Amino acid sequence: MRTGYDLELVHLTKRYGDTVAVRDLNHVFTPGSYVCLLGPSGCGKSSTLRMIAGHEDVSEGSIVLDGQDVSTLPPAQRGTAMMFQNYALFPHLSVRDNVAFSLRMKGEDKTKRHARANELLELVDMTHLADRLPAQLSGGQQQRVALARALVTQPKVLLLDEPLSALDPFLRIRMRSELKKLQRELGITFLHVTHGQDEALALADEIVVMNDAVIEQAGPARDVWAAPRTEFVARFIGGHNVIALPSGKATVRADAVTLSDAGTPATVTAVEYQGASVAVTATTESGEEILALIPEAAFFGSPKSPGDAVRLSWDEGRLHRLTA
Amino acid sequence: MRTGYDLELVHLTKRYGDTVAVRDLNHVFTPGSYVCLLGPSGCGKSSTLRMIAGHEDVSEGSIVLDGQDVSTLPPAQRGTAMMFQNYALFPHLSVRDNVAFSLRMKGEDKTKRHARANELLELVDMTHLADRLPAQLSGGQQQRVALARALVTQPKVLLLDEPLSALDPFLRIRMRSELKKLQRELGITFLHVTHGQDEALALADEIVVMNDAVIEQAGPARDVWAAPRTEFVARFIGGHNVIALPSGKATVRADAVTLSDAGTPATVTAVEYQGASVAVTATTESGEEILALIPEAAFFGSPKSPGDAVRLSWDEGRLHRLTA
Amino acid sequence: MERRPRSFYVLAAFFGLFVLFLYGPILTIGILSFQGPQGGLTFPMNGVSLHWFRDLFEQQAVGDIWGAFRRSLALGLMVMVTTVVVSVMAGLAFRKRFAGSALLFYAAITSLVIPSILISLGVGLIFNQLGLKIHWATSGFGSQLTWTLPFGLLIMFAVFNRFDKSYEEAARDQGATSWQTIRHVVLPIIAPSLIGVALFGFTLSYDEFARTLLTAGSYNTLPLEIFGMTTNVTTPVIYALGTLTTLFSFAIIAAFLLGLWIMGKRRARLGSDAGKA
Amino acid sequence: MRLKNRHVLGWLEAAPLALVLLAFLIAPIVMIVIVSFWGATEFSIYPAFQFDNYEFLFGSPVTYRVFWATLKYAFITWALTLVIGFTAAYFLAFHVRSLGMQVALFLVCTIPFWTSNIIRMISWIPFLGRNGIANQTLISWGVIDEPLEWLLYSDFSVLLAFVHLYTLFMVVPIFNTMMRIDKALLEAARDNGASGFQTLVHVILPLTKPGIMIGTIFVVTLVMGDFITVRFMSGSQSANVGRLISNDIALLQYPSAAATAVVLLATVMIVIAILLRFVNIRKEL
Amino acid sequence: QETKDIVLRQFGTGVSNLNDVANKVKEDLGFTLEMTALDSDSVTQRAATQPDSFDIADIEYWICKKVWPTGNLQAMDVSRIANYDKIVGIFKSGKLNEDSEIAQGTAPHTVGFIPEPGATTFADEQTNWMTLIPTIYNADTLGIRPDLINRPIESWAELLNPEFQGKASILDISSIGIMDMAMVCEAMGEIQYGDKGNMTREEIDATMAIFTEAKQNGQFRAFWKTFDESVNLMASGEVVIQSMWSPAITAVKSRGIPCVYQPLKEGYRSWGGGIGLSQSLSGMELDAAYDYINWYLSGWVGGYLMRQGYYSAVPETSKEFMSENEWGYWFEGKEATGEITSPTGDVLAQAGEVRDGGSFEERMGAVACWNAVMDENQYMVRKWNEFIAA
Ligand SMILES: Nc1ncnc2c1ncn2[C@@H]1O[C@H](COP(=O)(O)OP(=O)(O)OP(=O)(O)O)[C@@H](O)[C@H]1O
Ligand SMILES: Nc1ncnc2c1ncn2[C@@H]1O[C@H](COP(=O)(O)OP(=O)(O)OP(=O)(O)O)[C@@H](O)[C@H]1O
Ligand SMILES: [Mg+2]
Ligand SMILES: [Mg+2]
Repeated sequence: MRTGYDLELVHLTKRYGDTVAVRDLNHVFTPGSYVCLLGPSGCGKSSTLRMIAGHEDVSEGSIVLDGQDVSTLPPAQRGTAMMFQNYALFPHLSVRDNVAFSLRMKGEDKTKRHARANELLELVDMTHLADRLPAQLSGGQQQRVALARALVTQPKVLLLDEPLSALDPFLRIRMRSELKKLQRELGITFLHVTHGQDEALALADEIVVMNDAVIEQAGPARDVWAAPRTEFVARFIGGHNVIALPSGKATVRADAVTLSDAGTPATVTAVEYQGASVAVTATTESGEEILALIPEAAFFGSPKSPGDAVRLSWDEGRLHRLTA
Repeated sequence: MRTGYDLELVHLTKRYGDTVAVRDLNHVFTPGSYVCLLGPSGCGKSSTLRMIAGHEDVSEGSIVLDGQDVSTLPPAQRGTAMMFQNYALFPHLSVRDNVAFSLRMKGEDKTKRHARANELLELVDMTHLADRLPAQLSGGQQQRVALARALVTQPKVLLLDEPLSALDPFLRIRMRSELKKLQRELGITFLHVTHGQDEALALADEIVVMNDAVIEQAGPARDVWAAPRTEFVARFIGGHNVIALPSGKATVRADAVTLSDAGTPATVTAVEYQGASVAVTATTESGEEILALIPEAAFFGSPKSPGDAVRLSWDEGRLHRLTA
Repeated sequence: MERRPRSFYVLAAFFGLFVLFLYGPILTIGILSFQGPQGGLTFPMNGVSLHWFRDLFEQQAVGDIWGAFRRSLALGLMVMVTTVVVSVMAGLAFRKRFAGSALLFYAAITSLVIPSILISLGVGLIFNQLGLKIHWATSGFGSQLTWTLPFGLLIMFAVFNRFDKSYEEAARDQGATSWQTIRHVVLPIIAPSLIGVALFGFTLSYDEFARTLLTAGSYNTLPLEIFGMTTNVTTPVIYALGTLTTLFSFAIIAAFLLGLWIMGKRRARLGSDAGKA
Repeated sequence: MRLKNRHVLGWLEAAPLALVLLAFLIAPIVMIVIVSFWGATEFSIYPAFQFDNYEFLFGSPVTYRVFWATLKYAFITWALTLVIGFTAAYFLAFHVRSLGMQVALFLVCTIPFWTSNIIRMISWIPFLGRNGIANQTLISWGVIDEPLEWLLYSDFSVLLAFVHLYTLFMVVPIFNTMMRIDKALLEAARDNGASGFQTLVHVILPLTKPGIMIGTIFVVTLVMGDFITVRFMSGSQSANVGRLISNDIALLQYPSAAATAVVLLATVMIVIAILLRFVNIRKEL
Repeated sequence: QETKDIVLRQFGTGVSNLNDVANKVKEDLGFTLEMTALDSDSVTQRAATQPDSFDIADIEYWICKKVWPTGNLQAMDVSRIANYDKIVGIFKSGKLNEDSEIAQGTAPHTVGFIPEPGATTFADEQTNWMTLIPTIYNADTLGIRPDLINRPIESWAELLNPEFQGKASILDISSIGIMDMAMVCEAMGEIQYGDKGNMTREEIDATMAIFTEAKQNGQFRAFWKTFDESVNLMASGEVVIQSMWSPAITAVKSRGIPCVYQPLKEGYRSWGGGIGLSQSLSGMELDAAYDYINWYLSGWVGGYLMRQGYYSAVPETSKEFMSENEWGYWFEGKEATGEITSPTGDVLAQAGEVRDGGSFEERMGAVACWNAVMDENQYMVRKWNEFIAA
């Protein structure tokens, strides 16, 4: 297990003409951790990642990796490697040649580079398909090859832009556990862009939530979930209700809301079965939408349908005051 | 609210050359319900849907709608309407003209068809954008237009092929509740193809799980979840463990598995944080992978990391024997 | 097998007629190339023989078919290579949206739409006024390029519009220099389209008449030679040439398709269980 | 810094194209424009600045007649190639299923073009002539008693040759555009009750417009610039602008040819400029 | 530099740019002659605008009238031409015999000489400086398909006879076509020309008006521009009467299709070609060119061309390269005593046949006009364009 390297963004800004895609980011990523960059579409996640990778010029500020400002270096000299959304495997090269590509560019001879490529294919368990072309692989297999290719350069930081979005849900869940496992084995920083909060929660040691070109909140996954700092974060990561109290806004987790005899009166507007639990959405008299996550057994003990009147209650202690 | 119509598949088979894409399906869909057709990639979902819609010839068997065999009728005369995966909005026509397209084909005059189109745009809350071109709409807005266009023909059955897969997760969740609401209002059958089991569970009154060209199991969402009939179904809908017992295979729900002092010894291989709960995967000594869904609070009471030894236990009463 | 709609058969018949129409002259040429030794360029047939095919390989009374053919072939290949290289370079350049690209683009469009004879006339005049020597490999070559390059450029636009930029980024990420990226990634990926550009370039050049008319200099290209030959008695030997050309093209295309088929087979064998994760 | 780099690299890469166009397109055009003001004797041209060539050009009824004939040829050829090309492209794009087959069929269409156009034009005579295959066949079928004279050396034969030569230039861009139409749109149309014909008119045709425009640009300019086809196929009996120019060139009347050329170029450019208003070529490729 | 390394580039129409000649040159003289055949428009082009692209130009006399003033050609020193004295009078004085009448149009002798080297104007009479060395020439008339016409044709006027509506043709080379037209109009009695070879604008207008009307009435099947076209038109039966070149008629005949070179009472329209030297020739190349010219006139080429139906500028020398039968048939207009074959071996006539038009004297003695470049040439050309566009 290698040690992690420090990756730091300093006043990082990106402009496209008049649009500011990334505004003055300052952040130190925990070394050797799995970081998820989460946010809605267009919030600047890809731009940030691509600046770190060196595929996009930095408008202002700098990117510091392992103590060195890398923001003007070419991609290959930064110590980063990128895995692309559609994997961008070279379609004319075999799996092995794809993985060995960077070595070939460096002029290493064939036996050496094949040996190294085979090592990495071993790592991602793809040795048996080393002679295939990318088009002859399934999505999951392609992803592993892309990973091997990115890792062959022994990067300090691996950058992944929505690496799972091209997969079907079944495969997505399988691959994400493989990603996580690999990160833990390698001990390097993975910086993973996604707009799925479940994915972020499942994978991340550290979550960075972006919105509108800035970081809204960053921290360990559990902290962000437990204590969203802003209404946006609370809503975006899901499973939270934001309610207006006289003293300001607060959040309460959906699984902390119960349907009971006492409490705020509301009307059920939607019921979604989720297997182990049921998501009941209800609208209070003041027009607030509140989501309650009821364990399956409890729900079917007294089932509700849209239109039914219910009373919602929660433990005051589980209210979390929003700081911003 | 209209009454539902019966949709029935009788020995429905589809062959492409030598491949059998759909094999001898027999099923009566519950009228007026939201049906999800769930299954892994390539199992024949789209083929089934497209045969019902009339975009694919039936190789054998027939499709009966409202008592009439429609399998040789042209799409527009079947009483079905289809919403396409990427919506297939005509890019050269305005939103209103898209919706009014079928009326124009029938030769209705302009005022009439515009009036009717406006009605449907009202229904999907898109009246204010009626004059835009599809390219000027966001994904969610496009979806609503596609819905309006499909509904303008007053179909008895609405067919949807992965209608949500083009949307980002945030929007996906919003749009699925809208779909569900609309179905309830209209009271017609929605037949929705997906390969996301969460989507299917959330939406469906009835789930039809397909695998390898045949129906593995069909029934109310809750029944399928509670009692998967086959190992495939159990694994595919997720949240279930399949364990081999001396008497045969059985499933146990992941949320029924607890980490305790007694029970089957196992080693933790992965930990995924899911917000309200934590998914712990552990491998038993016999090599079986078991997933345990532990409430967040309980987990962080005594957190586990990959590599830790744990003991897994479950209530015998929650074991569900697989019938096939 | 799925049923075909009736429109398919109607359209297939139409397409068949269209192809037949395209081949009308070729069929006439084919038949008449078997004229007897006394036969002419028109019907009636004056016996049947292979005389003209034999004659094709001997010296003609007038002109030098094979010399012209060699020149046309050489010129075609020159134009082909230049077109491919220059179009690719320009295609790459246009992706950078450099200052002045719009101007160059309109120049290319102009080049495409300008009547051929104007190029011929203009180039002829310029060489004349500058006292330069007109030659098929200089002025003729340049004039043909004004016709093939815009086509090549348009094809390159089509290619690069569909080209996924992330391939290049991936290559850069892997430490490839700009040149290595082009050499090892871009070119191999767009290679099939380059074959198209090459084929287009060669065909346009090989059959070019108007642009070469006043710019070929002392020696004729094949179309000019054939035109020149019509100033004396032309024999069915030119038909024999046409027939051979057609047969030759068929052979090339058959070989090409066969190659594709074999490659497809090989791939299919290698990847027969693809898609199983 | 990077920005400048990009431009410099772009210029370097575009330089060969730019140079070729400068030397063999821009310079010749400039030359033609200049020479169009020059004077000519029976045997040579001399620098001058006079409007004689234009005066004569615009003063002659022939000019108008010939330009009109040229536009007429262009228009009719356009209409024919459009109908035929559209239908052929439609068949290739929507009825031929495998890409391999599409490529094969397309290649089959290109083979005739490897035989020199001059040879092909000569061969129309035995095909369409008084005693040609066409007439003989029709007579033997009893369709006609007398050979049809208008098959050859007529506007018919000129248009036939144009259609023969240029339809493919219409097929390619239309096919290209059609291939990019999402097949789901056609199913959506069918789902909405459109008949095959209605789908064609209301969905395919509007979506194919850019391809049609590009094909139109090709065909119109090719026909307007042609001179050899008209001469061969009309038996020298019809004229278009290209022939006027080539006649002038043959008689060493370069300034006069240049003036005609300038007017022709202007006409073509105007037509193209109008067409380009309807389509962004770069985006549509 | 050795003789065998010398390469001379000659261009001209396919009529006389024959590969056999180049082969024979290599054999007899040792240097290489490269032959390029072009269509007649390109020939003018090339001679006038691309002096570097050739060493020897094989052009017609009327083209010479246009090209000479460009200075692209250099005059030839008559004293270096061995057989100068034997060149027929047409090219020197304009008269075949002492008592011949000089025909109208651009007769070869009018553009055959210049006063001194470097001059761009022509001399009125013979000088020591020749522009072109005459090579071949002939008299043209109407060619007809006797099998499809079935009656005697005697006058140029028949070309516009409505009987042949849709089956007639003339040349689309203005300098030649206008002379055919003039012959027809004169024969019809519609126009009396002052000088057909140098028409006034009124005469041009009147001539064009008659032909334009005929064209619009569908008199013509097609116009032709190249030798080959005229052959194909005639051979395929598209046209039954057209102004035609003598060897083209021979070519039709050799395919077994009856075709007659029809002598007409108004006489012939004649043409002549010659070779000129590029201004840039000098030194050994120039010497080689003179060798070539002298060789050209020394008989082998003459015989070769005569056996195709053309006339040689120096018939006497050609005689040595022809059999008696051939000489009698081709030159003297006698009955063939045996098979007559072309230089390439095609049988052109059987024993007992007589050449249409008779002997050299009969043909060339009855020339009414030459292909011409007139003073009003530019006007004529414009009118010609109008005629084509009509
Ligand atoms: N090349 C570009 N030119 C101009 N604007 C751009 C460019 N790339 C991105 N933008 C803009 O910058 C903003 C941020 O884009 P970015 O791609 O970083 O978002 P994202 O968070 O990755 O979104 P998504 O989840 O949709 O991928 C957006 O408003 C986008 O429109
Ligand atoms: N047009 C076709 N020709 C040949 N085989 C086909 C065709 N369409 C589908 N198939 C095959 O039929 C089977 C079922 O395909 P279908 O599209 O119905 O699957 P699906 O369940 O919709 O999959 P996905 O989730 O990937 O959309 C697959 O094996 C597929 O390869
Ligand atoms: Mg992004
Ligand atoms: Mg599908």
